[in-house]
Amino acid sequence: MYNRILIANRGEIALRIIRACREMGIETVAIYSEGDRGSKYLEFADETFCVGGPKSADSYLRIDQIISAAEVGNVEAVHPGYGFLSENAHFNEVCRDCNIDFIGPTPQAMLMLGDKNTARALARKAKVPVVPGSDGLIEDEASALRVAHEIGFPVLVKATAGGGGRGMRVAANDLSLKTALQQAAAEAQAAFGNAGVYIEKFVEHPRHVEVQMMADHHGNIVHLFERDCSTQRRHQKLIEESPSPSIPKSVRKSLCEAAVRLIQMANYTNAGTVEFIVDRDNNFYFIEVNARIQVEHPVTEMVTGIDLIQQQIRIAAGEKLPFRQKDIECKGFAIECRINAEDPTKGFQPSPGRIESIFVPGGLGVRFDSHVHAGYTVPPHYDSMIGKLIVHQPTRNGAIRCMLRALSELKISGIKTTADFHRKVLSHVDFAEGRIDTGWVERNLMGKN
Amino acid sequence: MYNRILIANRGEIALRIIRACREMGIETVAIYSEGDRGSKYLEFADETFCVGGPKSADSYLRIDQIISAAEVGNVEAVHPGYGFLSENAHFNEVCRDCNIDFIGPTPQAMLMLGDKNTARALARKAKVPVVPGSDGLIEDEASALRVAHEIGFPVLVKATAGGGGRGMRVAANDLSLKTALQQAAAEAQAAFGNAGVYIEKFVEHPRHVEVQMMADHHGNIVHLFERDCSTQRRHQKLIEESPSPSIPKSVRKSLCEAAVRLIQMANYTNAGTVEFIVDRDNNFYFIEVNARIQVEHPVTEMVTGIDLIQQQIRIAAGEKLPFRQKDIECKGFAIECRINAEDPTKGFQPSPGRIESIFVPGGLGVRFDSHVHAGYTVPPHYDSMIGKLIVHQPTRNGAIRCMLRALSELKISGIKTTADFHRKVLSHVDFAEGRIDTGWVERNLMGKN
Amino acid sequence: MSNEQDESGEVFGIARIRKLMELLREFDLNEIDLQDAAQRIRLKRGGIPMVSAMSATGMIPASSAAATSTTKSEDDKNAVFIKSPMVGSFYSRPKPDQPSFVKVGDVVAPETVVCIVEAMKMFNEIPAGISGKIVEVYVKDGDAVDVNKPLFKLAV
Amino acid sequence: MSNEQDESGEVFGIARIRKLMELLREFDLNEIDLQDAAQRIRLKRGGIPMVSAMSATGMIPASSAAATSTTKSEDDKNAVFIKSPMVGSFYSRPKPDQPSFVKVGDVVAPETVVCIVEAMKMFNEIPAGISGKIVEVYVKDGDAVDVNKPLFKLAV
Repeated sequence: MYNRILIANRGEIALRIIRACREMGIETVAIYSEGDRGSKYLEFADETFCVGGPKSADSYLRIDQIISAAEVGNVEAVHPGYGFLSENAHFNEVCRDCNIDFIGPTPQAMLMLGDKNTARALARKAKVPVVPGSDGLIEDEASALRVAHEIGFPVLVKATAGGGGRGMRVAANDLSLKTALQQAAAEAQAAFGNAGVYIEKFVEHPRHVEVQMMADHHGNIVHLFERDCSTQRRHQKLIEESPSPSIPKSVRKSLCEAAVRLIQMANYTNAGTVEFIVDRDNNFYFIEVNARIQVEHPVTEMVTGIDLIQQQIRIAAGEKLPFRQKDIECKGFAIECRINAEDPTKGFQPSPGRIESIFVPGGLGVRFDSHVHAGYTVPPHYDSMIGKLIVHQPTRNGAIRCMLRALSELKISGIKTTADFHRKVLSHVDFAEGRIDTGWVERNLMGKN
Repeated sequence: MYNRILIANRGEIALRIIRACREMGIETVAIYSEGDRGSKYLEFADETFCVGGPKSADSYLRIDQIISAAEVGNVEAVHPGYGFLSENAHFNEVCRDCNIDFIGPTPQAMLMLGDKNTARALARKAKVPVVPGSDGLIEDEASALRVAHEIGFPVLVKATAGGGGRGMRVAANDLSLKTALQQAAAEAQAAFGNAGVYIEKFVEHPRHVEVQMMADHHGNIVHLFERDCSTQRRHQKLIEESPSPSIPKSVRKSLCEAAVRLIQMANYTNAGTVEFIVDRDNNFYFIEVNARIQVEHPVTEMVTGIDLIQQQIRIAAGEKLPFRQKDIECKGFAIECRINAEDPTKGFQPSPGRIESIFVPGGLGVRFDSHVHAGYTVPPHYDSMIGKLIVHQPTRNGAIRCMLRALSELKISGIKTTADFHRKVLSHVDFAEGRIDTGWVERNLMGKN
Repeated sequence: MSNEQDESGEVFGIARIRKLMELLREFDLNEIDLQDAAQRIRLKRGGIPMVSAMSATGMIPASSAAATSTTKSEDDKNAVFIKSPMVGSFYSRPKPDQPSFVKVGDVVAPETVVCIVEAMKMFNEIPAGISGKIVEVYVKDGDAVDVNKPLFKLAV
Repeated sequence: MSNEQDESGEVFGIARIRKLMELLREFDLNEIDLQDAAQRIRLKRGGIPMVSAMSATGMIPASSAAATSTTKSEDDKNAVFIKSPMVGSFYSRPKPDQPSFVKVGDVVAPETVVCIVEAMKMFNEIPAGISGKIVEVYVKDGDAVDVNKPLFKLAV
């Protein structure tokens, strides 16, 4: 096992990793930008290095400074968290070149799954259903039209290197498809330096269901069941839960087994998530693999009782998974609400600033993972998420009521947060009955159709 | 089920009960003293009543004011929490006379078990082992000496109405017994208005193990396994855990079964705790029944997944227990540390005052039940406990490490707390190996023998 | 434990200044002025002493054992409140068909009964506890009141 | 590491002034007036502007863009720091058997190399970035340094 790990991230996930390490007896080296200097969670690390200015590009994305910190800090491994460099295969490779373990998949697996088109091909090979589509990059308008006519409108034009909704367009007919192709390619070129796009059948009112995977370096692969992340606003997840409230048992089983086949086919190791969309008839289609730990991993931890961060570290250090598939139980119901420093009454605009006061909810089955406290200033430079409120209860209805209770206790003054917005969602009959799809928030709570 | 409940308590347990009620959809009426006016947790109640001045005798012990609040507040039941009026059979009776349910046992069961001597007789009837002793109140010195010679020195002189170590004396020979009898009787008369004392064999280096009981009004009785509360300072519990790290499986089984027999014999209903001491040979002896919810109930909640406060309310409202003994599992290991506003470097003297800043620990398996926050002023009028830090992990070693991690995160400035003291205990090899008895803290950490 | 203690040796140290302010308040001072060569700390408080703001009007001190009436400085300096000494239901009149004990504009003496608070089926007559003129009534018949709840505002 | 420590070096740090204002409000004071030689913080409430922080000496602003050397007011007004621009290991000399680039008392020009920071097997020569006289060295050979870590104190 490692003696010392560097955490190449900030905020709540940096704190989450520090916590896992401390419980394992592993020393931690934290990095920080000038924008995070003085943050209290840094006191929980054994050593800290300032790696540059407040902007991510000047600090949390500076591979050179981070590697220097890893070397000077004398660590044996780097945990990248999520975001920033977590899915950067180059960083992954540089770590390994410097003889520092990267806690995550191999650069090869990362590259293979990072390209959506390759991942899609792999899925087909593993007999994992994919959304009908172009089976490769679109070379010209004519072939795009031909594919669209084959699979039927509406279709989705997507960037092969894309993510977070960028380089993505819906087309309902020949004309809009032509425009969409141009726009998506231009946007993808600008955002990712890769103009490659492909076409998929547009699934209406899809639910987002993903499977948490864990694979060691000894050929053992397990799934830790699914998470339903259908409550989204503009492709940003707001609420995640496990198990999914809306898929039948048999579908759940097929879904999890499909995810295992894909991960096996990719020779993937460490933690990863296989994302699917599920249509109204409970057909599921593979979307992509997230080759990292995810924001919403705690809901899986709550229902399985397994510490995913500790497992990531153990796997990277070469240990065998300490459980087999049949040992993993999904017990009770867990829900997570992302608490963002945003003002829902003003189009969710970021609301950085000083937290004057905060009351942290407690009680049975309540977990608040956050690095903030009264007196903490939310910097304007990063993601607006300031914490994750997670509940775990024996019944889903109990979990919803517990979350509503906990949200009402989470009183934060000084900045605006999404806490009250979550209460609206959780109080809605559609949420209670598991009728949320990825467009539900926009249709029902944003005054749009 | 009730629509509205009054909470006849303050601080963390008042908040705990508010939380349970909110999750059950029950409205709450909170009472407060002038010393607690403006406390944030009161905002979570639906209605609040000031019942008097800061001193407990002027407010939280004012049965008249509390009953008035219950009537004006239009509640159907009162939850007494722990301490204050929770084991006051008169208050219990007044509630019922006013047609308000008292969430706890009947006044009869409370009275019967509240008198240690009666409880002891009942235990013997239920074939629950008791510490060898006088089997009744001591009438004169001569009979005390006779009993002492029968059971052998050292012996313990205890007040029949006592609690918390008051009216209690150890005697090692005839001479010290005579003195002890006088002192204990005088102290008991002063403290409880009842000079009755009895004699017991003094068990050296005992462990304190108690069994959580739950009984409904339909004859169903279950135990929720044991808690080990051996880490004490001057008979005050500091750390509690479940399961006990030091008793063999067979002893655990006998212990729990004995507790069930006693509760059944007493016709006891609602939540209660049967306390035992366990000697070095794992013989256990009944000590007393706590006829209320206890401070340390969360450790049982963590290992069983059962919300004890919600269950108390359901039982009082006439519901049947929703589980049978065989349905109750004890999963993993839970530990609780009581966080007191005390200065361990100054003989644990109370340290009331304003909390300037606080960092609340989070993460997997961590629960912090507390009503305090940055800016909260700990009043000097009440118990010094400001919160309970609870962890739950798959292994005991994991729980200890998790607690050490969480304690180190719990940074409170403005007042002194026992957090660092707990770290000393938890880091000790004796704690790791389950070798703590009720005198261990004094012998090992207080510079005394 | 805290950083503030460490910096307390310094003129601009927050911990020291807080301590001084606490002393200022504890001893009810108006000003602290400390000088040592180039160093100076000066703290000032309002022209009028803080707690004695209302004592000029000869009001009953807030520490009187009975909660019946205590004082409070609000918008005007001469206002006093008659507060409820107990939890219960407020009634302005002895019986539903009878007039109110008092109304706005009435002058009351300390022993004047101003209302009833019903608690546990008992009707408790509440005396004013102080002399003055009723200028406002805060509660209606049947309202729930608790300890120290302001019932009437008096001009004294 | 905490905000308080960061502020403690600087008299006019915003965090400190905020603390003072909070104290002013908490203790309901009218004025705080702190002086230490040429430095003064004076906060007033009611009618008069609240903050009037002033400095008799013309100080160099702390917000200079380059990280290599920024200024900081500590005990003396003319101190400037040469800070590390990167994470790495500090070396005071080109090779172990050679003398230090600079030592206390040396006068440096902006382009004077003052040390090496080794990062990823690369030896990066660090220029002073400013003219002045070295009055203190904060790090030893082999010490880990990070971005903006003060390496040298200069009198300018």
